[in-house]
Amino acid sequence: MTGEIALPNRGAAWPRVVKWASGLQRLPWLAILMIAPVLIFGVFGPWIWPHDPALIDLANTKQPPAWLDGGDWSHLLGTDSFGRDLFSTLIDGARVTLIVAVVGTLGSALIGVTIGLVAGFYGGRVDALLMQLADVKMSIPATLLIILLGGAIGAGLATIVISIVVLFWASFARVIRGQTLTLRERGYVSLARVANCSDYWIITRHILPNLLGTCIVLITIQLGRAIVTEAGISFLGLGVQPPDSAWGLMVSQGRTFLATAWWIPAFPGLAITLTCLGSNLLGDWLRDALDARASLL
Amino acid sequence: MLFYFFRRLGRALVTIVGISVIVFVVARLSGDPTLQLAPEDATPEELAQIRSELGLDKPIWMQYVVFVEHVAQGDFGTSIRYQQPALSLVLSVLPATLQLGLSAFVLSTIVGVLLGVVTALKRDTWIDSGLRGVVVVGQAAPSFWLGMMLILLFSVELQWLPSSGRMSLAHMVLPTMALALSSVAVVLRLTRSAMLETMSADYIRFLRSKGMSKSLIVWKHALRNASIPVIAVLGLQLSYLIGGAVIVETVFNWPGVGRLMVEALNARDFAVIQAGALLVSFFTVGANLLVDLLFGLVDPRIRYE
Amino acid sequence: MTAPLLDVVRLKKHYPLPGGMFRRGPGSVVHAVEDVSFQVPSGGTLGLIGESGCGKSTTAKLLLRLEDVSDGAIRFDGTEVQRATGPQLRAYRRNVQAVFQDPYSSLSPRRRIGDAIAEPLIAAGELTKEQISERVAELLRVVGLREDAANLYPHEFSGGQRQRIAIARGIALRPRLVILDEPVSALDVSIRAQILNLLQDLQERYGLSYLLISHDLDIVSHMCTDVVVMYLGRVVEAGSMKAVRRSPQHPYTKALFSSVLPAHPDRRPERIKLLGPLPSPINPPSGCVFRTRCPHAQAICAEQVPASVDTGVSRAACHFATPAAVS
Amino acid sequence: MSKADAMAAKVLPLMPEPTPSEPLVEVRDLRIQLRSRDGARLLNVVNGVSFPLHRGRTLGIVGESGCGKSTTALALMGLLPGSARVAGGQVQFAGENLLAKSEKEMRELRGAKISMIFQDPMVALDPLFTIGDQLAEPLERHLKLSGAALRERQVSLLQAVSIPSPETRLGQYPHQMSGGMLQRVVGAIAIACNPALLIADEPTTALDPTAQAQFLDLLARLRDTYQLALIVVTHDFGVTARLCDDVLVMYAGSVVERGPVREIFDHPRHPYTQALLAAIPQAQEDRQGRLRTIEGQPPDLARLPQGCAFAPRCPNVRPKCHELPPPLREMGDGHVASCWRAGEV
Repeated sequence: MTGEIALPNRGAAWPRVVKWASGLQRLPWLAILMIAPVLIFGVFGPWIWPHDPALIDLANTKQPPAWLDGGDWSHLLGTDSFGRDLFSTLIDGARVTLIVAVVGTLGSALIGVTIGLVAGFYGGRVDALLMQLADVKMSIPATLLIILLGGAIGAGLATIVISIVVLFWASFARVIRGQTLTLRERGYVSLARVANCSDYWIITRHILPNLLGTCIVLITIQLGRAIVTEAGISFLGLGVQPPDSAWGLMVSQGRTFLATAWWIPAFPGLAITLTCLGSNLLGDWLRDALDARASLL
Repeated sequence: MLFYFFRRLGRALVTIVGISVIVFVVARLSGDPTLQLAPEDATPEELAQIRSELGLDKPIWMQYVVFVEHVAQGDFGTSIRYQQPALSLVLSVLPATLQLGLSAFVLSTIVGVLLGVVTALKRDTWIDSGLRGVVVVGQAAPSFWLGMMLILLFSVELQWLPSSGRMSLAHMVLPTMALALSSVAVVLRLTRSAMLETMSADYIRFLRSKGMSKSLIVWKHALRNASIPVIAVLGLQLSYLIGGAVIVETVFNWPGVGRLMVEALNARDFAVIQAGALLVSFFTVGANLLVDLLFGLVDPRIRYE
Repeated sequence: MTAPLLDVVRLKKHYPLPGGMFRRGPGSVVHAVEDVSFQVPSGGTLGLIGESGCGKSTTAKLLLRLEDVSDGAIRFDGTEVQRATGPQLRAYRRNVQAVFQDPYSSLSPRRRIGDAIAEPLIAAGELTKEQISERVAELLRVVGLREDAANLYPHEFSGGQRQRIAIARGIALRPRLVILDEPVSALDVSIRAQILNLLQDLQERYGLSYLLISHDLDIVSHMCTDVVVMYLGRVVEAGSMKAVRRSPQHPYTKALFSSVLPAHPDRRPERIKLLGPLPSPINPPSGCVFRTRCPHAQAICAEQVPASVDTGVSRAACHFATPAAVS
Repeated sequence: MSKADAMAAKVLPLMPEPTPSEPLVEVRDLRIQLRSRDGARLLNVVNGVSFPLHRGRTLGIVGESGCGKSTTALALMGLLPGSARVAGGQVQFAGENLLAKSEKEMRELRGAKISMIFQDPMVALDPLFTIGDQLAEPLERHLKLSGAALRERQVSLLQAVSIPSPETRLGQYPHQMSGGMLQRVVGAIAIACNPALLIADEPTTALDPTAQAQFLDLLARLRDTYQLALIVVTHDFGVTARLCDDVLVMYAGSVVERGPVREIFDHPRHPYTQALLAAIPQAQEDRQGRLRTIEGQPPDLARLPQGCAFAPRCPNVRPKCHELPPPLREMGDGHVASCWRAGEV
């Protein structure tokens, strides 16, 4: 019998703190900075807002942001046509935005990943049927699907969530199916079959763990898209209804004042853009980080 | 190639059937249209009368068959609001939507591909990161908000371009830009990564070992190969842009399907919504079929399948 | 003569061509494996050789029951298993394991080495946790790795070490037959010899039988007691390794062995050249499938499928093979 | 001479016989560094490679993966990847130092005077263009051929590499041909402009045995017909036995041994060469023992030992081997080896 083979060197032992600090430096701070507000506002809104967002002050309508002529520092971003503090309504609107984006994305991820996994793993007719369904979905322009759904179930929070799920499941399903197809052909999956492992074992021990990275990246990126989609739905008047507030609705309502009080539609839109941008950047960073890890594996 | 085409055609037909089922089912979900049509003081007998006139007393699959029969004959129902056939209403505004969607499509494809090639060739320089930075912001912004900001800048402040209506070519500039920007981002990113991948392919190295010039390698070989994954998403982009046009139209008062449908939505005018959704989807399917043909033209492996 | 451990009889695998509703007429199938018969002797090593597309890897998948058999029989220790399901299939797979070509794809990147080796043992459900980890440690030792390797992940090992791990896993259940599909093709020359020696050591130690699939004639010649030569999904020649190498009977086998690279510059062999390209397995040539490339083809080769003839050296499927004189 | 040879000789006039004393290629102390993936370190992937090569002769560069053999070949072509750079040495080609040439000057040479064949023919050709297109490119660029002359040359090139019905093949795409056939197309492209030096990097590794033997025959024939200087990079000693006049063995970026092919096979001086030769299962012999192995793992370029790189795996290592890297020493008959104990054996 051959002698023992030396095991690989696991790398020089860096002091823990140095490693931790250098890891910290490589985090995507810009992205985190963009996403953090929506999280903080969404969760802690009532403790943060400087004014009650519902407080109407008809004496102070359309007051410009603090740094412009006529602005004042008690209303940082100015006031809307009812004299409500824009910054406070923005914080208030973050809650709906956050709930809708998270629930919608997770819901579509759950459905899409399941469908993609089943289609990719079992293949054959199931696969053909599910992918045809995805094709049909992809062929109906998103806005039309939203309008159809909105027409059917009326406006409201549920409409937004359902629309997001209906719109997004297919992109999860496609990517996951593609990856499952490749993973299914890996040697270790065949070997697991030869070792008498059940489908359940193979899916949970061999396929899913290798899909996890992709899922995280997809969810992060779709979260941003969900916020933009929510804005679109609210803009069409199919989202939450006043007096509830959401960023998309604020843009929609502010449209009339574009020429006279541009800040009313501008800031909510900017908030949407930044949040979506942050989640895109975070998704890209995660993908690179996971890719780098995958290339090591 | 013919085989490939027929297979694609078959798939497109199945997709159209699928779309009709979905539109039909969702429209039925919206509740009983009888109540909308009937006068408020209608008796149960009168309601039943209307219902059987509409065929709503038949089983659901029969209703679907009737629905398909009507659609096949060009009968998409009558708009309650305008008391006109829904089809002619939609057809009268469809060209405006297609004009907007297609011009944004052409613009975003050309600009996206060109910038994608440039960023790939200038990888990791300031040109690369700068362009990608701009585009990534464009991708994140909702198109309708972007449209408003464009109006604010170019119509309100600078007064260079008109902000609403569809009178001249100048009217098209802002809506097209608002619509195209996010699509530019998608095409750029895809082209860039596809270019980077092909540039590291073995056949590119072999071309270099033949002494071929860099421009020939990039524009003849690499770009053509990189275009395959880009073409694969063009169909999706078109569907996305036509859908996006519907929202952007609202911002710019562009007289297209979008405005018609939003109005129909507010008036609960289902015939119009149904007709709009079906027609625009059919158009998308057709465009996708064209994209598939384009695939066959570029890739001999598909042609000889 | 003892009964063979594995007896494969007229095995067939046809794949329908992909296509939607506009499928071309009937008969559009890929004849991946066609009437393949051979035996793996107990305790011996059978080599399955042939060039890419000859059906040797498909045969391995059929034997492992990873693909469904279109027709024919697989008898393991006298029991037919080609359609076995449930407990019968489990019992079969307990005795037949595999090692694949690519050591990077054989181990899931996110599972520890110990878990990978333990997987067949856990699935068999016969041992306790402690027994399993003891067995894993023993297996690691047996293949020449340290016991604490069990806690590491695959990326911490080189290709050769991973192949050792794959082998440890392959013999974990003490199978009677191990199917080795190109086990060293992905490895460097110096590592190749280590793995081949290990396989031979294990064979002696546990009385394993091997089915070795390879395109490398040097390796097959070195390892095998018997050999089966495949061409375009069919067996063209089968016999004892030594005899076939010394005097191949089928013209394809001759060409194949004449293409072996010389072991010394002074021993450049006389090459037998094949004509034309490899035909498509969708429309294989009529009669003898090799006739389109055979230097000796005659009219009869296009008309009749040659029967397998006992030449005294081997069994060869050629119209011009000389049968052994009846003694 | 076969019909194909005669045909080829007609279209490709033979280059004038080179003066036998002057080598066409002379590589001197070539050193190449590669930036490690994290960018932190420079690895010496090629560490002082030298060899001469005459026209009509074949040099085999043998070694295992990561030994620097392919990098050496790419450096000769001026096609090193962006992460690699030449750290020293010279590549004299027909009296000029290639390493001093600009990318533009190299482009004029590549495909015209120096050509290369890569490992996997299935991915060496652009899948979207016909064989004819890709064969025409170097002819148009370097020889300025067009029209009927181009066509004629294309056909005769395919004939020169023994491809049947060349007219049909010119209009076909790569996916319509087998690997062996494609490698011959690659070969036709490589010799299209009548180069003086042909570099083949693992030219038959991706091919089946019969296609491999055929392609090696073809290479030998092309070399003899056109008096090519041929460099074959390979991991397989069988290829060198079949094709080469001289062999250069590399380990961890350095030359461990170089000499005439028979010398290397009959009297290998370096223990690494000896072990590699002994590790080949020999189909020609009847042997049922175990193979000789090289213990341990392939070297890690980032952690090379101070002395001889092979010392950790060497069966007859001495204390000195761990201290100083051995120089290449002349063993007679053009045979050199870098081992402290090379003289003892």
